[in-house]
Amino acid sequence: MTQDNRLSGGQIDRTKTLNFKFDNRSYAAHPGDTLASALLANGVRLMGRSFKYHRPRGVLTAGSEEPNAIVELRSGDRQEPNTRATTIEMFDGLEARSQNRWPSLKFDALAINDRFSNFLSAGFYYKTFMWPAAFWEKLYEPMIRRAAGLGSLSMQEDPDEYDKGFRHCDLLIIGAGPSGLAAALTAGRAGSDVILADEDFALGGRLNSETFTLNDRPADEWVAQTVAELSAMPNVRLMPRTTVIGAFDHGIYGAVERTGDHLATLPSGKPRQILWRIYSQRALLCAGATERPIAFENNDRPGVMLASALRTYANRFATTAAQRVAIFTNNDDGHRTAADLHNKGVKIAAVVDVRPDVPINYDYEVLAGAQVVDTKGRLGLSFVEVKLADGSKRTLDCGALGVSGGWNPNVHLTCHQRGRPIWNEDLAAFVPGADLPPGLTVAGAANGMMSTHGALQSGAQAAVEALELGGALPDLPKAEDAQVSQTPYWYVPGCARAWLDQQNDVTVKDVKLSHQEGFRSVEHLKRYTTLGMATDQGKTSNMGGLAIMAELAGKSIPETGTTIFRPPYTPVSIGTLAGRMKGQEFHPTRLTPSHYWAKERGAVFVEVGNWLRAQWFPLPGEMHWRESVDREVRQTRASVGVCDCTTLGKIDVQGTDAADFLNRIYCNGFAKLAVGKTRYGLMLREDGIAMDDGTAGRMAEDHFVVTTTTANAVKVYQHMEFVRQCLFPDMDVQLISTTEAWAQYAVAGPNSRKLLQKIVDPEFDISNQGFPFMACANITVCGGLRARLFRISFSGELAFEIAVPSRYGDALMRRLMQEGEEFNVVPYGTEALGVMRIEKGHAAGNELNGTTTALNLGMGRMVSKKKDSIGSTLSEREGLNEADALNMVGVKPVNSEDKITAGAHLMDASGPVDAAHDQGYITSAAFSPSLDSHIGLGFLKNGGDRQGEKMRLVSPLTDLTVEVEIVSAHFVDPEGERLRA
Amino acid sequence: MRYSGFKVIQQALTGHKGWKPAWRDLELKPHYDIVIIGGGGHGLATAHYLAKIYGHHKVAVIEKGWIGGGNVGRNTTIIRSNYLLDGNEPFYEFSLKLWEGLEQDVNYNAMVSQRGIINLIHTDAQRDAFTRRGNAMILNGADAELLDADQVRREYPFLNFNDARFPIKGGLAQRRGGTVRHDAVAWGYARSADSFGVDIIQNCEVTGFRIEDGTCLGVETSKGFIGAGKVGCAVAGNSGRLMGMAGMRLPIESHVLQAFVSEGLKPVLPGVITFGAGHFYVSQSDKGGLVFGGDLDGYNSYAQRGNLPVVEDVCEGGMALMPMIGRARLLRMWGGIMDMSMDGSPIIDRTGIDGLYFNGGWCYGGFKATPASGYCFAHLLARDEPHPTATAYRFDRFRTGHMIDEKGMGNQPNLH
Amino acid sequence: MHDLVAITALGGSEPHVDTVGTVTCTEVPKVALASVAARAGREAEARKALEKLIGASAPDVGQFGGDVVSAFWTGPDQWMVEAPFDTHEELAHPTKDCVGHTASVSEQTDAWTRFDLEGTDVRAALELLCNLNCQKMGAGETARTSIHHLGCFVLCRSTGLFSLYGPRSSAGSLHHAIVAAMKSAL
Amino acid sequence: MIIHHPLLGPRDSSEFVYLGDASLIDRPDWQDDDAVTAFHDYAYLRDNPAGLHRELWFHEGGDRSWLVVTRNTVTHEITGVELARDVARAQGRSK
Repeated sequence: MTQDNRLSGGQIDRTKTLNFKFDNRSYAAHPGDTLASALLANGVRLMGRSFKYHRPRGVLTAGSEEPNAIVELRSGDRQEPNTRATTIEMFDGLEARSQNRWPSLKFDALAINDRFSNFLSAGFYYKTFMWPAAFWEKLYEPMIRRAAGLGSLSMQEDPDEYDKGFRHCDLLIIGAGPSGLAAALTAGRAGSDVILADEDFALGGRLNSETFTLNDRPADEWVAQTVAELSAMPNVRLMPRTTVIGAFDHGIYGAVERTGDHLATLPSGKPRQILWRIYSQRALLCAGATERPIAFENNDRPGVMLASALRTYANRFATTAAQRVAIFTNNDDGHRTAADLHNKGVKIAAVVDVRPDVPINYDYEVLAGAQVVDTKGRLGLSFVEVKLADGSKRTLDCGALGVSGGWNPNVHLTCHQRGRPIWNEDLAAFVPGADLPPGLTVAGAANGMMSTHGALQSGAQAAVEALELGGALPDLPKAEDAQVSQTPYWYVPGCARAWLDQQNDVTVKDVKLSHQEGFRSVEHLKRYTTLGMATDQGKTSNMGGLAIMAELAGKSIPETGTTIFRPPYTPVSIGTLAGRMKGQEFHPTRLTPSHYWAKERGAVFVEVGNWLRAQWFPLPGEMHWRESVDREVRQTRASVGVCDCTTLGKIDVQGTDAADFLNRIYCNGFAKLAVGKTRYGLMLREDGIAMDDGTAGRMAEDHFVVTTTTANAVKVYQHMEFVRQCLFPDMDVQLISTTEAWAQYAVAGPNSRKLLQKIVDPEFDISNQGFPFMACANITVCGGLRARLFRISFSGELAFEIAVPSRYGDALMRRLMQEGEEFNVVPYGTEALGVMRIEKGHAAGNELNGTTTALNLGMGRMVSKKKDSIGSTLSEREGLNEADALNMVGVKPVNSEDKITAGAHLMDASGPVDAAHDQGYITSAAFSPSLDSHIGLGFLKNGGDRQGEKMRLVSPLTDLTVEVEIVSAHFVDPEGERLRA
Repeated sequence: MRYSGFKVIQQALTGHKGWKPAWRDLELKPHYDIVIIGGGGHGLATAHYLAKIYGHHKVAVIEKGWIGGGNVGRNTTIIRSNYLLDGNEPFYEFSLKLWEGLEQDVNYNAMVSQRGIINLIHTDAQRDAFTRRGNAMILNGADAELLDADQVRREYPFLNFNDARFPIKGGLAQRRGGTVRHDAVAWGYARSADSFGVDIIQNCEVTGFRIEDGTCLGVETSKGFIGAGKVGCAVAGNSGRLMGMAGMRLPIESHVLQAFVSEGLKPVLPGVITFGAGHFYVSQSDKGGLVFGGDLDGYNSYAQRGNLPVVEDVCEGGMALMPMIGRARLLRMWGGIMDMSMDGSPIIDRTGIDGLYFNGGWCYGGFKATPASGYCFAHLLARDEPHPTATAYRFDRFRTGHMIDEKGMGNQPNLH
Repeated sequence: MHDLVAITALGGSEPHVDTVGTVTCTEVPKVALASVAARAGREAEARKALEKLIGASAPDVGQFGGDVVSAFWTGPDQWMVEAPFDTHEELAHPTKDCVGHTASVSEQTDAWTRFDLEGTDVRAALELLCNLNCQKMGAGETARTSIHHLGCFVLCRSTGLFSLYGPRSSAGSLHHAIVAAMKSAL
Repeated sequence: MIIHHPLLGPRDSSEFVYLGDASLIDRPDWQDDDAVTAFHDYAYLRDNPAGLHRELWFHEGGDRSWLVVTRNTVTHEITGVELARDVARAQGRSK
């Protein structure tokens, strides 16, 4: 198809032709086109369907405010719904499809809704679909959901990469129109660090759309020369294709740079878009203004456009929407469009101006004091009906109608910190108010400076003020300085189905109904009618609705209020906001020192927070994980096993007050712990609830090594720093995390000492006498490598934990395996670790669940009353010390075949099973190879006194009821003889 | 006027001339039996149940702005009763049952949609905890279902089952959970309360309480003094400020929670999903927008707006869970004020001042609680004793050590 | 002399090297680290002792300095001492000997993994990694910041050479983030 | 948000971890009669002002200092930042 609607001139590169497809039909375009301009050039006006009534829709604007021409861009896993044709930069091979229509754009079955529109008035659904109650989910809602929605997702993973970055500047200039360019020139020449961002791919803003001159030369010459000067400045960064989406606290702006959307395919490793966090000392909003429409009957037909958009398409994109065009305006700007189109050879059917006193024009007809009262044409405009000043009607034959209701300053970012714009009578529009985001100022049309001269001057002036630059303004080009005043004209009297929000199908009638039913505040209006809730965020519709509501309420517009704008300025791809943190990179992965060795051993890994830990080490022939885990447990208890426990938090606590400090941190005493000894410690939160537990080894008078659980390492460190800096600032204590510095392995089992003796250097006596239970020391291994040794046991066996610098952890593990062969050493993972600690009755994360006290955990007596420690006071509250408080207990099935389920609840042996009779719950459960039975730990009301009691364990969720016996939590070696062996 | 399909057709044929305002526009009376401060979901629901269940008609709801303009108008519309603790579960299950009959009760279609909610499981410890919770739900008469990974996959094949950093190992489902058209809840309760003669007064801001020897006699407002037999406060987000006027310090911090809506999309999400390994939960509205949210910004704020780091954090969670939404666009974001209590659970209780009652501290769980909160607050106001399902929501539970701490985070509100 | 063989944070026996465009990212395992934190009331003595150790004045906020043994500021009255691994593997000992009871010392060598980014356009990659204004960072400046959700130290050794210290256990994730940023920016 | 760290200058708030009201520095004496009440008020009651708020932030991603930040909870404007340790000492806290 040929580009019948191409005009002369413009900023497109006719030397190259790009081919693209819309709804599977091929068309030609040129570099510099947008999808919308290319479609218009090819004579395509129908581009979409509206949300509710599925009315035919054509392009309304030439920018990011577009409500109508939204399409599905690209295909396959790159399909991008709801993309504005007006902002899609043309590339060769572009594919787009219209959306929200079936079976086709020209014939859309759901257009039937339009016939019944009278029954689908605003908020109708709140009043019906209530009977029968059950029908909502089954019938009505699915119906509504299917009809609703716009574009569709590919349902496949987005294959593209996204980046995020940070940039810093003295002045961020938002918008590269006349005021933005003048500001950049001023600040740039003064040597300030400047970022100039514009959402368009061509800098220049409105100057690209106008025919008037700067210094008596075409405006684009000045733009080109200015951009050239700016890009030569090392202190100025030009960011085209970059939308500043939000003004956040303290001068931080979010900006999305579309680095790849204009390319057919992305170079490898390059992102599709980048989210920039711009840290600005000052910011200047030069976002220009948006033309507003006038509402009249059937003003939504394809071909009805904003007059300024027609002008942009003609002047910048060398395109007209039709060969015969009419203009409907209430201000002089509309006439400018007529003149430009006429000069490009487009036939002007007439200019319809609501003002009675407008000069006639000799090139084309001007109908003063007239209004457009209706339009005709099935899938696009063919006629407009005009009511003339004398009341008579006249029909104009035209394929496009340019509508101009005046201009609204783009104040959006000024509202992002809840600032309210103020009403300007001369412009009959909202302009930025006084309460702007700190550091932000506004210039140009965004600040109500509608003339080009005003824009240039105010931009330069604003830069000078923002940066407190001395001296005069740079020489700015001579430009038009037409006085702009706008008299409000929102809708043609008597219209009803006159569209305000063209995407959501909100008409003047709907606003009237909203008022009639008492939804009169702006917020109620928006919510009740969905006005301004569409993907264009009401950029072209909110004002009209507000004005009509004001009129109905007999109030002024400012009295009626304004809806405040929130980020983002235009919608942002969720992928962009996520950046690289997705898939495996969602969170950093922490690997243990023995990870690579474990991988060679074919370990199965499990996520523990950000850590990857070996869960078990399957051997060939083992079919089920239980086989591996049972073996690891049996072998460890029978001989010796090794487990990487590096993930436990380690904190070096040093200083002359270190012992005293630990006394405050732990609820039990530490002051008297001897050097060379380790002690178990329980940490409470200030509210008296158990926070974390671990051991603290005293390496020297003034040096402790504290361990925390893997999960709480960070939290505990923070807490310790809080206590150190905020509560006891004069204590001589220094803290530093050494979690990653040391590879730490548990060596457990009756032969653990024998194994260690083979690697610990001979000068260190680790016999039971020389190195008894709970001893700790700095030693050397394997011929002089510094190491730390602790005789502590989580498994209940004779056990040690040995630590060496992390880089040697891999080698040490291999050495232990090799030296341990004679003992049939076994590596064990987190599952076996868990089984053994349950067998031993050690509390862990499932028991320290943030609601349990020392009393619940069976350590009530540990809470020293003789000293001040965090949480000791509030732990005394009666609610935490009731007679039937939960106590930790062991649970065994009466029939050893039966399974214990963590999360099951305990009920009396007989009687009802319900919440009122709930006695407790299971926190941890496992199969115990040592007892050859399932076992569990849990909390039971007054459990301390209920050993031997038979109860029912119920899990209705998993459909299980088991008869169980309450036993001691210490299933294995309750006297602790093994670990002292 | 009763709403019905028939009414809609009849009005359509007569040019919609007959629709009346959903609630009357009224002048204040000098005195009411009960004045409810706060024209949000909870306040309006309280008025509805006071009138309909407890027969109190001399009731006013006063609202400093427009009704429904607070958190009931800005939330992620989720309803559920998947709580763990005895102090909570019966209350939230009561609320869910009230949701199930809401439309017929108030004759307004709030689009209560029991499309189901799934809390995803990523670790064995999480499965244990969710098993305990699911059992607690069932023991309290609610519904719960434990799903394995394959069952989740069958319902949500597009979740990240391929290269997830934290693989999905299952989920805890509550089929009766779902979503509700949030604005309609406020409007429906308002219209119903109005029909029972309750006065709804908008743009009427409380400036103080009139308290004489330990008794509250009424409230000073921007429209003058209003005498009241009893005053009930339900001003989510402003509890601290309001009760401060009565000289009270609360176990509450006000924080900002952001929420997000995407552009309209054809249906992809049948129900509600909560990501168990990141801060992200999502559903899809009937209009097609993905409605999603995550964690608090984390700092005290009354600004009703948040900052980028949390926006990014939430979207990272979204992409980690559903890599297919990369090209869907975030359309709107907003921040609401959450009255975060010290144990993450609410307060519905008398105050130390006779005639002054408090309802607040809903954290970010207030919306789903709206019907039960209104019902129980009405019960407390009418009978001067707590409703059986809300006996634990007392001010003094922190003093006595009877906290209701679902998450086990202790006295740090921004962690709940 | 012990006979255990070390591996690098990325799990190799040799350091990992990646080059994209003009920038090279090199894994640097041959460095020893020890933290120094002044004891309460003995800050001045600790500074003096540290000066002896590094042969330069104790680095001020956000600075680093020294010679073969150098130090960078990590917090109020806290520093990280840095030295070549081969000659100073047990750096914590001489450091402790030097500061005595004026400061607490902890071995930090393997708590960290180091990557050196070198090349003319190195800053283009850095602005995708961290929020520091690296354009303005001068030689001798250091700061701790967050990279890919990891707490890292950034040291500007010269306009074209930056050292990044990140947590050793996350070396793989950090390395992935750095290389991805290089590919994207260069 | 940007917090002007007294030592490090402007730093992005995302490097910090928030705790809450700076009154958490004023930990009661465990030996006071009615210490339980004092600790209850300390641990659970808040002024929660709409306006200036002194609050504790921890520079987790930085120098590990606890800071007392004076911030307006309505505008987010930050008008003061001090090292919590100095504040604690000034309020008479010691060992």
